[in-house]
Amino acid sequence: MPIGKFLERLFQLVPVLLGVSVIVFLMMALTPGDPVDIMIGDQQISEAEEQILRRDLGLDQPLIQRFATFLGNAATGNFGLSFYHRRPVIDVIAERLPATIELSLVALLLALVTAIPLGVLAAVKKNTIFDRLATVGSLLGVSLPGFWFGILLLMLFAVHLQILPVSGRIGFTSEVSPITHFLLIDTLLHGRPDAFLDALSHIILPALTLGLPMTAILMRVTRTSMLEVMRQDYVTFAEAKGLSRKRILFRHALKNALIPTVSVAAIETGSLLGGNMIVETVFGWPGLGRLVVESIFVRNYPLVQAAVLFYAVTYVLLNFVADLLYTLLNPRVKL
Amino acid sequence: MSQANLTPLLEVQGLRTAFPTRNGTVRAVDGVDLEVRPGECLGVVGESGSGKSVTFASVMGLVRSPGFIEAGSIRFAGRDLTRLSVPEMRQLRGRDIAMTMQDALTALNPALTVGEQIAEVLHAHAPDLPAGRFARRRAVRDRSIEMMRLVGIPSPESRLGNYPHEFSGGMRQRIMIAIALACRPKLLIADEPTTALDVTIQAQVLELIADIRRELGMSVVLITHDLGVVAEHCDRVMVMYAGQVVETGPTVQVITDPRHPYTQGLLRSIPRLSMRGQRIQPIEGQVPELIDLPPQCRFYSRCPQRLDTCRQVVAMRAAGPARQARCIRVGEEMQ
Amino acid sequence: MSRQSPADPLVRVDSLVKHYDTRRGLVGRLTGRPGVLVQALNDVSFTVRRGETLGLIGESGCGKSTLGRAVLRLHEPTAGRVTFDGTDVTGLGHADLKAMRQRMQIVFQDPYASLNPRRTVAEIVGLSLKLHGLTRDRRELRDRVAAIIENVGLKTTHLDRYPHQFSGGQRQRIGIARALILNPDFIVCDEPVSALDVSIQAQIIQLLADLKREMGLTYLFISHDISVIGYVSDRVAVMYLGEIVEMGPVEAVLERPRHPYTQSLLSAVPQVDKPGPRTHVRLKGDLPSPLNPPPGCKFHTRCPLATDVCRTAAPETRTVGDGHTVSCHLVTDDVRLAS
Amino acid sequence: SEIRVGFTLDADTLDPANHRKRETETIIRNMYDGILTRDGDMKVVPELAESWTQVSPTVYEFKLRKGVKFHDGSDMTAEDVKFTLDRITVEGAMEGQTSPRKSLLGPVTGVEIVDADTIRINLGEPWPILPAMLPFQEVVSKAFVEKVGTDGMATQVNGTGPFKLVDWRKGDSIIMERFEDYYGGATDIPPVGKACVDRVIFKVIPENASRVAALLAGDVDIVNELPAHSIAQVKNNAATDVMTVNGTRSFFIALNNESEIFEDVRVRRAAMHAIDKKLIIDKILAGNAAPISGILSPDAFGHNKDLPDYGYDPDKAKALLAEAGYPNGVDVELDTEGAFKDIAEAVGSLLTKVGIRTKVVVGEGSQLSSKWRTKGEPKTGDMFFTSWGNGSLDPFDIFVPTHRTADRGNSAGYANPELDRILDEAGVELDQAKREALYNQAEAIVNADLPYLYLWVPQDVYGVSKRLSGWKPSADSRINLHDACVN
Amino acid sequence: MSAVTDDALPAAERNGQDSPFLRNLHNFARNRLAVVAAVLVLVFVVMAVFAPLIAPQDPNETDLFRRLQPPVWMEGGEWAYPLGCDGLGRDILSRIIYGARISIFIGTAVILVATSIGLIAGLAAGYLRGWVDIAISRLVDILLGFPYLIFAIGLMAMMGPGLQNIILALAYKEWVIPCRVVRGETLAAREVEYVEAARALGASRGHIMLREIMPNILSPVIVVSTIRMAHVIILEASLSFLGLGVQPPTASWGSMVSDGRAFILEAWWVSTFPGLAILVLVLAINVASQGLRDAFDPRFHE
Ligand SMILES: Nc1ncnc2c1ncn2[C@@H]1O[C@H](COP(=O)(O)OP(=O)(O)OP(=O)(O)O)[C@@H](O)[C@H]1O
Ligand SMILES: Nc1ncnc2c1ncn2[C@@H]1O[C@H](COP(=O)(O)OP(=O)(O)OP(=O)(O)O)[C@@H](O)[C@H]1O
Ligand SMILES: [Mg+2]
Ligand SMILES: [Mg+2]
Ligand code: NI
Repeated sequence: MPIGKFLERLFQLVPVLLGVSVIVFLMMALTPGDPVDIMIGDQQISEAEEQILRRDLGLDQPLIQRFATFLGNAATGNFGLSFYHRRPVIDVIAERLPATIELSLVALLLALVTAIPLGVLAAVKKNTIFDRLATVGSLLGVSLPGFWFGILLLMLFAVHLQILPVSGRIGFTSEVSPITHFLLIDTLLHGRPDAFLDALSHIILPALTLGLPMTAILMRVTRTSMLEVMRQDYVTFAEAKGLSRKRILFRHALKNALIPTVSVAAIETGSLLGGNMIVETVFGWPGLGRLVVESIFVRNYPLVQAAVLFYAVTYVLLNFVADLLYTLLNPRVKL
Repeated sequence: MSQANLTPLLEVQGLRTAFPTRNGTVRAVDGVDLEVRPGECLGVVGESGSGKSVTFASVMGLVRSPGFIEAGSIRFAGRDLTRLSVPEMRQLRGRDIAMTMQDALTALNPALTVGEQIAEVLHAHAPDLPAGRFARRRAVRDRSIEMMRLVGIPSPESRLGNYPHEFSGGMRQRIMIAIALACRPKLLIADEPTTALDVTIQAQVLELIADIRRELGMSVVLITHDLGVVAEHCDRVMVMYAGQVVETGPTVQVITDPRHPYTQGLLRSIPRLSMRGQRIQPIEGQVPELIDLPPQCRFYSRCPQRLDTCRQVVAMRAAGPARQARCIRVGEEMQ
Repeated sequence: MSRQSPADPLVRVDSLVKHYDTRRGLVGRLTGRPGVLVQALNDVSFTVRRGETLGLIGESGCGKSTLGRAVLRLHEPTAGRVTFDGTDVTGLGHADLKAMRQRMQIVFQDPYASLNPRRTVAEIVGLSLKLHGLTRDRRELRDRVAAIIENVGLKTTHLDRYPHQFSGGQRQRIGIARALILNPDFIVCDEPVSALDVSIQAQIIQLLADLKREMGLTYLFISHDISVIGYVSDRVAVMYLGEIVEMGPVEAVLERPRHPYTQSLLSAVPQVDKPGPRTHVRLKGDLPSPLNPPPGCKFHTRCPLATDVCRTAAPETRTVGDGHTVSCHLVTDDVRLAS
Repeated sequence: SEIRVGFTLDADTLDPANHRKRETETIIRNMYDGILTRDGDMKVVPELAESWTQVSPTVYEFKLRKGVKFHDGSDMTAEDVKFTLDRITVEGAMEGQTSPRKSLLGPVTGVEIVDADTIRINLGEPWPILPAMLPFQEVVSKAFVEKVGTDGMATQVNGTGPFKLVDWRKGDSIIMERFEDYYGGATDIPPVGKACVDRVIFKVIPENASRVAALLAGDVDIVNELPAHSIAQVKNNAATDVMTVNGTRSFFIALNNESEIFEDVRVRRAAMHAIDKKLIIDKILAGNAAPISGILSPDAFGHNKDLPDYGYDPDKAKALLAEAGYPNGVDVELDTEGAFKDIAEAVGSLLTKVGIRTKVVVGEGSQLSSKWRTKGEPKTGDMFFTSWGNGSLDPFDIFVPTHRTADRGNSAGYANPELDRILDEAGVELDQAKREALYNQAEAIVNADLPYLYLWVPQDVYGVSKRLSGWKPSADSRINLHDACVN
Repeated sequence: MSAVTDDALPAAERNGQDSPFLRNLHNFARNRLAVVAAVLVLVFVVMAVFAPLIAPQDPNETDLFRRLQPPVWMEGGEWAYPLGCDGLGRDILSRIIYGARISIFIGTAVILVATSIGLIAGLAAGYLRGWVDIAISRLVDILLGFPYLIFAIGLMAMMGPGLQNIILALAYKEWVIPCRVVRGETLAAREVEYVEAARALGASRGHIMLREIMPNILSPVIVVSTIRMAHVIILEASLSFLGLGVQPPTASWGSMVSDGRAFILEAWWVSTFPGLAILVLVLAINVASQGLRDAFDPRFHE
């Protein structure tokens, strides 16, 4: 059955990707700013040389034709050459995307593993100091921007305590040959626990920073739904069965309470993916986000277009995973 | 079943349970005395909100906060349940006293398989299970299957892995009964086991409870508001109104010769085929809100036979051997 | 169907079919995966005469509510025809349907869910007058609402309160008032008392009976409580899995049931007046799923008397008495099951 | 031993002929050497060449050093040098594509191999700044390019520089190690020999605060673009210090000379008198900038030392404004990029004080550039806070684009035929003294005409670890780690 | 038997004959925490309105000699500039006070616009189902999968700066969040019997969506929207950086926070105080709106 649902997802991907392509293409095309001019920067150049450059970048054709070429090529997985890297965009993105996805996933995971227990605790200790503090704390996570927390964490753990590295994805001595391109996994596959710990120590701060607003929101959602679930008859019935408190809270209540948490998390992964530029910048994380922002500013059209498509695909796929998770938690939902 | 003067299995005296609310304290149970003898089936009838569920929730120690037991003693097999510690109470629940909830549709956890929901109560109380982990699992599984078979679920082996929503209402009710009976309790409190069910299914379920009671020799409290059900299945009946017991006695006697005006009204307001064309005589008015009730007969405002003397606290009065009713007229007649 | 009454039937339902298409999503629709149609109603026909109450009983999920809603076109029927006072309701356009709705109303089962919690009683009851533009004047509106509210046994002081401030019985009265204010001819009562207390239930039944008498209403009265049906109805239809298996005057059906299902249903009703254990016609198992109904006679999976023919052929509807029809292979002569 | 550099940007590519970014070049330049290079005083000196001579106005001859090896062990030949230059200057030389660096060698028409150690570069027209531009190009191995192709060049390195590529972790870091067979580097820049450290790592840390944090944490030894407000903190830290070098980027405010308000030179002068350059340099740039009165940096060739300075004089500004017909002041907008918002606001508030009521409008870089750099098309704004880099420190690539009528960088819309003539003349004048005089004259003209408000040339500020020795920043913003050591 | 039915009502309802609004207000007043929060929100609004009277300094007066002056309790601080000064020596407190104008306005306006659009779209998708649902849901997917900054730059290019455009640019993507919430709630609500009852009475689809369903699904929307408000105030800053946001020297909390980014190592106060202002405002709105919701929801009256 999941096959059918999977096909359906793929089906849905088509209009989404088409929509995203059109929007991103038009946006880039209609935004003032000339890629050639930006590339030349503060230099002298003759008209002829400028024309050569323009032709090499494929910018001498009319807009419609460029769009048609873009769509046609994109359908075959060819997104052209990056203006700056002078390599296929797809290669450039492939080098960066795993870092971004890894960071987003770890952030998601961190957000989930902190938000859920805190949410449960806040619900169990409803209206106590702890609950109130958790509420304020969660709003703090939303009100203060990522760089604020990021740099704060950086100063604390990297500069003062010197227990975590300042930036990057992994130390210089911990290099492993890529298998999945997710370093946390690759290091383990290579049987290098030291390298794994190194990669972990690099990802922890950026992931915390990135996940913070999400932690805040998820915590509130978990708290609310936990309160809701604790009122349900089946929780009372579990009490009547003489089960332990732990089992009632975590097996009976939490599993149901997580359902809204998962759907909110699915929505929020979009902003997680698209919102990690600042965190990537602060922590020198070699992800796609930073690259894309830089590329927008220099009007590196092919890269931006392709990257946005990749974001959309990743987002839809992550949502698909969330759906799967959803069915695990909620057997009433059939895939 | 004989009316032999065995020591009661459950004896409740002067039970008062209250819920503080913004508008005042709701006295949901206000001075209830009752006893359940070994092997007996006690029917509890009364209108919605009359305190049936809260009474037995108090017995189980499951009054939802902010509710609390104000006064009274609850003796079960010689022990005062109000004095038991929380872990002791947990031990007792599900093992000695089991309960089925009013609504089978919401009382089973939608996110867990029925197999797990049956097994966990066995694990929690571990009545004579083998010690080894594996052996224990097996034993629990066998026992779960046995319980499902006992309550008449076809091919139980294959259905252990199903979720509640995959069962019909009647089957869910039966599963709940299977859970309740898993540890062979001495007392089963069945809170409206059939309200959510169709007549034909209702008959099946009630029959099942009766069979098992006979088989295991356990006592049953059957909470309902359907006098027909009580008439068919219970040895004794207890009629509740507005947090108080208004009449108790052997079923046949109470139904053929009700002494309290509420019981009389109740019997009169049941539509009967034989009464077609005649007016039914409903009890006018509504059940009073259980806040700040004046010290008078609770049925006063709706009673067709009320007297000025009813405006006082009315106590239970003997209305014959093994019968009591809370109405001043009862005393008069006796005299 | 013989015309016994001088007038034509007020409501006439012909071969009504309702399937819920639960096939989800695009791929499902494209591939047309079979087997996910809920066959809630299968070829149901009956008439309701003016001033009559037709009772409808049957187990949960057998399609009673679907029938009630399909008659009002709250759910679009898949096939078949509903005629109301000579007009084909199934073919009506938006505007005509709206006009028709003034004459056909519904009272719901759940008095808690059927009232918008954010509206006052006056708003809830007066809504339809506003919607149909029957009155522009606020005073008049309020007066009419007040009148109807008193009619159902509430008081004008209740007008500005919210539903949660009422008890279940009172709420059901509000629901009835809402249905009555348009002065309908026909009301579908979809289990109007199932959610109510025993003592309150009697009040509402009595109220509905009184209103019927005073206003000459026609009811389609749905319930699974046979005593209630027996009390309020003139005729009774018994449904099983989307089909009417037995129909006829209430005395005939309830006192001399011919279909094995009706018989078992009746014997399952606990009787206050005969305390003590009784024997029932015990049915095995549960209602089969309407997703995938059994072939032949739909009742054969649970019928204690089922024969081979029941498993293969759908029974025809036979007339067994004055206006009393049954769909069962076994009812050729006056077979009566022992109770 | 190992040096780590906390660097703002990653390299776009490692192909020396296929990029247009200074940061990319800074990284590449540690693995590739050029024909010429610059010493600490920005003087152009031979690197892979031994010497060069100007044969005629359009022909330069270079004697190449012998015994230079590429990282793969092969010898560098004249063939390689010619290949390198052809690859850049010939249209379509890179597998059909043209090098984006072609314009940097504008009039080069061809390269001849005279003998095994000598090449000649031919120019289409006299171009005296060829030597100043050659340090920007690095020599590649012909055989290697033919082997790996343009694609391969983007990620692989086979240069003649002091360091070999070990690994490029894109977006994260570039790791290099010492090239043991290094020929020693430019003889004019001692010490000559192999690099001092075993390894060099460029670590990409774009965020200023994080770069500073990395320095403070001892994670890196050098950081570039140290923000002015962090200077004190880095200085106060026991293990770190600050190093500065005069930069090559001139900051100025373009006044729309076509607009009604700034058409009048008195208004332009009033604005100049209103700006307290010293205050802003002291407070916001922490003193790390040199004020300018013309477009050129004090270090640049042709800089006119005798230019009159428009001192900070608000009263005079008001008077000039009134004289120009604005006794009640005027309302103007000042466009700026987000990065310079605070300085623009500071300038804006100074202007406002004398009656040029300035509203700062922040825009995105490329859009502002299309708004202002109209190449002679009509302009719409009032003022534009901007800058122009002058890596060669030759007026040729800053003066002409910003001041010649309708040129690329002429965001002021300034048009002065007299100046155009002088600039054209200077562009082909081979006599350096005459050239200098011409540019001095040009500076005097623009100082008087004031199409722009000339502000300052900020210093490049680096934070360095105290364990570092033998390294000092360079005005062309290269980070040359050949001579750097750590203890 | 008139007294009989009244007996059945909760005591508190019996005397509640005054207007529903006053009753609701009275209810609200009983929720002390919510009242405190509401007062706080009011304080912020008053602060915004009377900023010129309250602010101790001119918010736009630059004084480079006070550049990055620390708050009063730190060495080098002074009472005239209690929260210190920013990179141009402007008083942070005064700028926070003035910034309330823009930030509260933008936050509220964006949330209002986005919530309105999201409500309507979500109601339409959830109630009408079919192709409307498909179209809206896909659009939502597109926007959710589209990195915001790229979107913002595109919008900036098309519309140019201006307060109105900021609000539009922010609302453009913001509406999908309430839309999703509303759609989910509507899917559940459309099956509720009172909705069916309205249909039976002949109510139009518009009436059912707007008058029957909408009021009952507002509370989760309010919770989400108040939290999103913090996001919006912060996001405004990223637009400022691109030139689409509020233009200098006008203070807005978002741009103050983002300006402070450069100095965060040396002068934490520059971005922290405006951040705290956002926090307090959002917290107060959150608590107050929940209180209001409870008070005005007839079901919570007991
Ligand atoms: N958590 C609570 N807070 C306040 N009042 C409560 C609470 N739980 C129960 N009550 C009140 O206690 C009274 C008795 O409730 P109870 O559930 O025992 O009734 P019941 O007889 O079981 O009714 P039903 O037939 O509807 O199950 C009711 O008036 C109810 O309003
Ligand atoms: N909207 C719907 N979509 C899909 N299936 C539906 C829908 N509504 C009803 N059904 C199915 O149609 C069948 C008949 O339902 P209906 O509500 O008419 O039964 P009912 O006789 O009224 O039951 P009850 O006594 O429980 O009210 C059931 O199997 C039900 O699951
Ligand atoms: Mg109950
Ligand atoms: Mg129904
Ligand atoms: Ni029985």
